[in-house]
Amino acid sequence: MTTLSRRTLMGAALGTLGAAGLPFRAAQAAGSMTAAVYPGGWDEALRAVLAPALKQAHGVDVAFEPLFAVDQIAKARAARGVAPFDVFVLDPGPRVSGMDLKLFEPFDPARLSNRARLPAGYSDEVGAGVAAQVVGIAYNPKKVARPAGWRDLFKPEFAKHLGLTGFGTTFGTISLIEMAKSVGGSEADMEPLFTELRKILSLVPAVAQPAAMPGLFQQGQIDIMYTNTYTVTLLKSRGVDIEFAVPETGAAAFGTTMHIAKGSRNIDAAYQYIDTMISTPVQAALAAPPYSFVPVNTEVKPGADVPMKSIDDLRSFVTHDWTKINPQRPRWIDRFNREMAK
Amino acid sequence: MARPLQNSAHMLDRTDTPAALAPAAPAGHRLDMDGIRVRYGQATAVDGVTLSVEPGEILALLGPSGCGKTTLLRTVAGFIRPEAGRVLVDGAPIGHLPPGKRGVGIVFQSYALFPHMSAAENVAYGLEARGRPKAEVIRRVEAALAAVRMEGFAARRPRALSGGQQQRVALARALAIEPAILLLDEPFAALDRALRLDLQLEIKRIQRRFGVTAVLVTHDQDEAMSMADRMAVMRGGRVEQVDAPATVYDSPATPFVAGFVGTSNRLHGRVEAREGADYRVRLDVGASVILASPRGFAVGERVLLCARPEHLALRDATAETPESWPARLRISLPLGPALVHDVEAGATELKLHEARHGQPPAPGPVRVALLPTARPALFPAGDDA
Amino acid sequence: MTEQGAWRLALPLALAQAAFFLAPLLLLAATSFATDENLGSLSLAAWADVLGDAFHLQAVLNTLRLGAVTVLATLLLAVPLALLHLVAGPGLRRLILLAAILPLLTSVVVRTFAWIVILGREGVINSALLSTGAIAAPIPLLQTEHGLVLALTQIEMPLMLLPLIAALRRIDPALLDASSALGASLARTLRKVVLPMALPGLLAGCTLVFASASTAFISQSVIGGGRLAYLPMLVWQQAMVVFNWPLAAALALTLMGSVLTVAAALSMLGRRAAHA
Amino acid sequence: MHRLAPADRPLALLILALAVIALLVLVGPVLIVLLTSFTTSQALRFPPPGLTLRWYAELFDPVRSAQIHKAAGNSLLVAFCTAVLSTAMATGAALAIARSRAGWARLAEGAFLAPLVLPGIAFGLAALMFFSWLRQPPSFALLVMGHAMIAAPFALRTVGASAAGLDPALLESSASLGASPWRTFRRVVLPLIMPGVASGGFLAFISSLDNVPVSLFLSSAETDMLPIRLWGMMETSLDVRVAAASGVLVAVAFLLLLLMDRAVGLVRRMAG
Repeated sequence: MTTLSRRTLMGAALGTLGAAGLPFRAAQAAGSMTAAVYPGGWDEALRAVLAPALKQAHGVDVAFEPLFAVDQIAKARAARGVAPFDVFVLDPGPRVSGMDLKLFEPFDPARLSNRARLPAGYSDEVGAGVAAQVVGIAYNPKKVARPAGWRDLFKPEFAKHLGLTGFGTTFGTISLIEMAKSVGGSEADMEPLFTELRKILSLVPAVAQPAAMPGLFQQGQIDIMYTNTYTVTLLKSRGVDIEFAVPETGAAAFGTTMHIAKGSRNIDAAYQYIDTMISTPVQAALAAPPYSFVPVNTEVKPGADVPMKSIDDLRSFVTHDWTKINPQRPRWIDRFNREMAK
Repeated sequence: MARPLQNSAHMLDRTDTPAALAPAAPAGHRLDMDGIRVRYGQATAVDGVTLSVEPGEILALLGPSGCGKTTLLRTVAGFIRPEAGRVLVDGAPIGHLPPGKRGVGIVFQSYALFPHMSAAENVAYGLEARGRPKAEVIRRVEAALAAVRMEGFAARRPRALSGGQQQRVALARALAIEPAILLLDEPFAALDRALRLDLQLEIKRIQRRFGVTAVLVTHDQDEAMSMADRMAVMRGGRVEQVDAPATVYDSPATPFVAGFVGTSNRLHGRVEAREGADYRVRLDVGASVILASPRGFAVGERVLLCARPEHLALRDATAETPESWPARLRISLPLGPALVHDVEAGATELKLHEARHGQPPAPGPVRVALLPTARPALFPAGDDA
Repeated sequence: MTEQGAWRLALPLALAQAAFFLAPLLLLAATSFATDENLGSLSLAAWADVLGDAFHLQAVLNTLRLGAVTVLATLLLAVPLALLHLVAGPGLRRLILLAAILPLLTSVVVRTFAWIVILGREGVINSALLSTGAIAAPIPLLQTEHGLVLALTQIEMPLMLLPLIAALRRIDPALLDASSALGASLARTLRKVVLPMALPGLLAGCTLVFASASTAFISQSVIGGGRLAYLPMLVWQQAMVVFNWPLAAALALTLMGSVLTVAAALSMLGRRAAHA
Repeated sequence: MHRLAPADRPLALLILALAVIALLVLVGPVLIVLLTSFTTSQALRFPPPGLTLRWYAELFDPVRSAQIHKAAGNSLLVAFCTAVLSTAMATGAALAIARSRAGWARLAEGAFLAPLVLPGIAFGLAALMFFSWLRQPPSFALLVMGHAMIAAPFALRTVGASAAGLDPALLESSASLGASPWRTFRRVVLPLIMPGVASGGFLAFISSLDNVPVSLFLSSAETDMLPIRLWGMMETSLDVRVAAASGVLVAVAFLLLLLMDRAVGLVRRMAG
């Protein structure tokens, strides 16, 4: 069946609904675009800060589609070349998946006017870094002592308050790798992690979806979890008893990147969108409360809740090579499932 | 053939008041069923029925359940497409017409009144569907309700009406569209016995007044007898006899008809001799009777005699005559002005019907005789299928 | 609308289901037999991974067991409530029906939060039990199968109650009086009169609850947590995180097949009961 | 229960106790959500330290909750279209099934109800894969069709119950009185099955409004759906407006339910 005849077929089937002038026709006019955005805080922040700035600077209207990183990849992949949105926002893991699956348009950093304000290595041929995330341990100071590092999480007094989440997210994967390292493992050898996890598993009060962790934490089901500074700041601002602990081995950091979706018909607008995102006023506004993003623009100072003075500090943080991690992740995910299963 | 069935005059308009009942109405339309056959899968429900209904006549389709009478009615109405045969009104075939264009009014067994509409709305339904002007609809609804004496109930929903009242509304609804043919599908089945006779008379009166040709489906012989001008007795998809009710009763065409219409005492016997136009029959119960019959029988042939309860009489046990036979009275029940005797003669059970005089006789030995005036039906024994 | 032509009325739904439901399913099925989602080449690897793997088979069993246990739990609560409805006056009847519909009106998103609140270590149930001294330390409820079943019982109960109440309403109250007048005990009346008449509704409810509970992805993953392996969660993970679509498709079809088998068995049971 | 024999009392008490527990289980969580929505705390929290209406005020704030309003508008429009479309299709199918005694009707009914037992997440994924294969980007029409597939069986069940109770003689009666099929449908069939249609439409509406798995795959930037937005808000920030939104949804749905109940006996119908 040719593409044309399939289209004709569907056109007939959807004729009444689609052609009837109902709303939500994809906006393809010049000066408009759609961007994926993480649901929740990111969604709110980018709508409040980035969208008006973009409109003002370039006259571009942006529609946001709230999707987690993995959902963006899955959706783009299922769409087979029909870009469901113009710009991705991704963590390193999904970013590597996206590269492997060739979901991105080639990226020319030279088209970013703010490129000079990014640290070296924050823009490349697939996309540009737009924010950073710092991962460490969050705890409830009213319930438990401050954990010194990843190793402490295996101690019974901490383990009985710990909420575990698996390799499904970037911060989960990073944390579990760091926990593995603390008990003698490495990115190449996760066996010590699973051995130690098995010992404390009966004490652990929750093994949950990453998305469920904030709720579990605030309702007192768990008092320790690994997460990023952004979540801690957000929950703290909402009156949750939560503090961020930088592990003795150092917090882990990773960049959040934006990419132009393959097949996008709004490439110019997409560049303008990313460029505006890393511009100094936008980065500064996003770094301030209530959003408290970790900025990547060298002219912007990180907020008080972030354990760093400037973007240069990120170099001292623990980072990971996702091209090595990604091929192993399906196996780890499967292994985690099986180890956790009662 | 576009509009074969509309009555030329507005019947209802002329009979606005119940007082305008009296004279017989205009001649109705003729209905013909010609060789109709209907099959459901393997089963033949109607097997080549040919029947005519004269203008203004009521024809009853009578028979046990499953005999095909309702199927035949639904074929006339247009709900069933026959495998073979034609339905004609005034000589014009109507097989190609949908039910609504056949000029057929139907009163269903359940009345099928629309529960969400008032009586008046129900009656107006068919007129509105025909696109009649509003004023005419109102006028005719009033007239139709008046004709069935339901003027005061126009605004009521069917649920607020009694069974008899619902039936009247259903009749008014069917008549309001001035049908050429009125079909009545067991219209009294859901009614109390006491109500039935009144309504039967009422319907007959209205039918006469409108001069509408009617087909009545029923399994109740009394209903058919009291309502119909002629009745067609059906069995297994075929018509066994079509005649005036009295003829069917007095001269049943088959033992089945004899048994189904009225009560029939079945006595087996053998033709002993021919005596002029009559036959002398030796009954198995031990009597010898002389009978007239339009059929021809050979001497020595086995026959079946179907005698009505009123054809037989009780005699004293001691009064031995050749044309009576011994029996035993089991019980006598008074039934209004009559007495019904339950009698056994050997293995044969008999029912007798006599006028009641004084006390019923005591159970015990008796003799049973065929009244000399009686004309019981005589059939070849093999007919008793 | 003759009887012969009536089937045409079913055409819109039939065509829509063929185009928007059946066709996607067929593609899903085809994907499960391929090496990748582009249907590159034929492979049984995904099915071998589902059917030849103890963990995946265990997940199938877990999922079916969850459905079955939820059915039993809803029965335990829904049947008494339906009986109360049967003997209640009009006011209480209405109240029961409104309560029965209420869970349908609550967003699944917030419902799950409510159950975290109820089942948590410092949640409603534990607080209540602790304050009455029934327990000395919080008992684990969240992230256990018990807790998940309890939550699903609330979420799915309307699906059991509504058909059950509909079936019970057809019982003539005179039958109950007749039964007790004949000297039958309450238990006997329930077993011999009410149960047989309620059976079709009961089985319809069981089918719906089973299907819904065993596929309740959000409740399973948020309330049940990562220690309980159920098929919907695995389908999601393989499709959305691991991007192994053939395996996701095979798991999804396995889930569908298992649920359909049970639903068909229940429906057959229902038909046999109806004829008995 | 006045006619209970003494021997029956323990069983009756047990039934009563279980029924009361059932009511608690049904209503409790909803009450908790409603109570939470009035909390004075900054995040979803139970028990609430104090009660306030501020989250409702914030929810209705046209600026701060503009995205929620847009998503709610989208969801309501999709749910409305879904309800109309799926109920219309289900009504046709229910009438066809009710009017036919043939074997295919039973089979068809089973097939029509099949989506009830399909995990939504699998259907969402399959639908997206299929439509991408047809080179159809997610659109409003596809989203509605996807929702309608899930909603139609719910509608079919309630409309089917009404249609089964329709006396065929009424249809024949209407036909014999000269009404066209369309007139028969409009004047006789529809008024009589209306309660079932309304209940089916209500169920379809609710099931679409609350759908996460299908929306997750088939919605797009233009069709941001309420449950997905609430999901994101709850997960990342425990935003109390989620509870307030839920409170509003329950209140509105409940009001609608009561109104429709008055009109067509909806509550009773939903049990059939």
